[in-house]
Amino acid sequence: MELGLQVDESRSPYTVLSVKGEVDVYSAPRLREKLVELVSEGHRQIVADLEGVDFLDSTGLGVLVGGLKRLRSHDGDLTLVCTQPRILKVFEITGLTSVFKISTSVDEATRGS
Amino acid sequence: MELGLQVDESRSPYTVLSVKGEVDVYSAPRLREKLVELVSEGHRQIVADLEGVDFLDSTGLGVLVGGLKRLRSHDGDLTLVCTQPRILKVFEITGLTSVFKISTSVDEATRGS
Amino acid sequence: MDRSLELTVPSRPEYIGVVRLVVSSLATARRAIADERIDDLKLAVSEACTNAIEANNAAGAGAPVVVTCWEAPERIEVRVSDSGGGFDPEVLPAHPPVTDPERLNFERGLGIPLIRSLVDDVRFESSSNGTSVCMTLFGAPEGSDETSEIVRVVISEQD
Amino acid sequence: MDRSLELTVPSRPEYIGVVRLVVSSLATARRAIADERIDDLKLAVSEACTNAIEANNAAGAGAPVVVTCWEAPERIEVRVSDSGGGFDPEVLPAHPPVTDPERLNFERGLGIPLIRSLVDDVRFESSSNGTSVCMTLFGAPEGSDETSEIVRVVISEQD
Ligand SMILES: Nc1ncnc2c1ncn2[C@@H]1O[C@H](COP(=O)(O)OP(=O)(O)O)[C@@H](O)[C@H]1O
Ligand SMILES: Nc1ncnc2c1ncn2[C@@H]1O[C@H](COP(=O)(O)OP(=O)(O)O)[C@@H](O)[C@H]1O
Repeated sequence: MELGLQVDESRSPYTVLSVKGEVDVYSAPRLREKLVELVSEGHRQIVADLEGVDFLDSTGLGVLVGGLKRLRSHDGDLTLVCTQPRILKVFEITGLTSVFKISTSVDEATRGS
Repeated sequence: MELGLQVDESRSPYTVLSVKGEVDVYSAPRLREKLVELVSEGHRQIVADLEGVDFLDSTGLGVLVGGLKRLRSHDGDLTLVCTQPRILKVFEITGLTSVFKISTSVDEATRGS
Repeated sequence: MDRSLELTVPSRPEYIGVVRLVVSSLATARRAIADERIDDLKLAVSEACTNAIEANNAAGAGAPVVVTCWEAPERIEVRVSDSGGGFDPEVLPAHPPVTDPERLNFERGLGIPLIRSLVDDVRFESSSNGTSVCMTLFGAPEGSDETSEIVRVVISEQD
Repeated sequence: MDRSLELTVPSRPEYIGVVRLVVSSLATARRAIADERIDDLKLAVSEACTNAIEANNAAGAGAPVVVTCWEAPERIEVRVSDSGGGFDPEVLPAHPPVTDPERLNFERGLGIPLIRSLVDDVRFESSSNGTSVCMTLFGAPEGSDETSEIVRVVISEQD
């Protein structure tokens, strides 16, 4: 039930935010706050690792879109790590696969491009 | 949701019945049938391994009491393997810890006595 | 109490698992009581549902079982209601002592004793129109006994 | 349909997890639909509950959300009802295309589109007294498409 949020700063310039649990209208505000906090602390290349996410709803999608917008406006970017079909499906249905960079692993996402 | 029932006959003269899942009024009939079947097939020293049981209610207790009675009437016995506090608690509250032999492992239960 | 949840299920054994899930996930999510007490609550509610389903089916009218949960910071209350023929919880037959070989002839009758010892308070309201079993688990004052785990949970949440 | 379950929860976000759990455990336990479809159902029901809670809270009367599930061998239907002010599901604003940078200004409005594409049938009944969203997932005839997984589950159960 609890949303797990863990920050790994060891992959500079990338900051990895691992999200665990269910992201819905109840827990999404905590994800939003964390993203806002990271951006205001100066993090610009954020990788959101969604491999531990069991559930993601439209509120969660909205928070990720908001995070991407915020980062882009600071010349940063938000990359997602996601290989779970049931989570990818939510991005596909909503067309957001064309909005986000989606990687298959944190290694890939932090390899630079 | 499914009750898992697995029979191991490799520890003669003991027959180990591993029970997995939730034992309640819905699933207990299958446990009862399995015990009846084992006794009618000639098994006499049955070890019911409850380590995989997540939930056990009074119906489950009743089935175990019925199994013990059936085995005793055939000069057999029913030993339970259980170390989980929450399952042991149910035997304790109902006084059934004094009715059953309760072992801490299948090895202990099948070592002979 | 300020929040209640109500679940109505058909009087069939296969739905009791759903009731357990609802009650335990509610108690866990709301951190109303300690984990160990959640197992107590699950078992007590499950026993009450088993009896309610049996009572409804004996009455034959196909009535559902209604489970209502109220929660407050140091307390969770669950009521299980049926529309069966009712009973008198004070005059249930006793079992032979466990030392008596006769004990093995009794496979039933453990539900109500279990409920009584698992919850902090139980009230039976029974008439010929049906039965409600109201079970309450409290969070005890700090440090007094095992139920005081609720206090520790609350405190650790505030860290 | 022959069996129904009803769940009434307070209009608060923290209860949606319990609703998801009930719906998915019901669908799993009854083997009504394939696992993959259970994720679809969970998400659709969750979206409907999010909207229902918002509508109830906007109306201010503190009404609960009522979730009703009916299941039959090749079908599960879930209705999510609120007592909010209602809306017209046919006139929702469209998003800019995903290729438009403007798309990033829209964090909302994905719930109803998700519901529409996740379930096999959805019906909105909305008035100024409230809204009911009725969502159905079918088990399709054998071999016709992905929903036919239900048939395989049923068959494998009969082995
Ligand atoms: N909700 C109920 N409605 C009617 N009778 C009940 C109800 N709950 C319990 N009883 C009666 O009390 C008896 C004892 O219940 P219990 O201790 O749970 O054991 P068991 O259900 O195994 O018999 C039941 O057999 C039944 O006759
Ligand atoms: N149950 C409801 N009652 C009233 N209005 C609703 C309801 N469901 C949806 N709506 C309206 O439709 C809009 C679109 O809903 P949706 O697609 O789920 O996106 P979001 O909830 O993120 O705005 C909502 O903003 C709301 O105005």
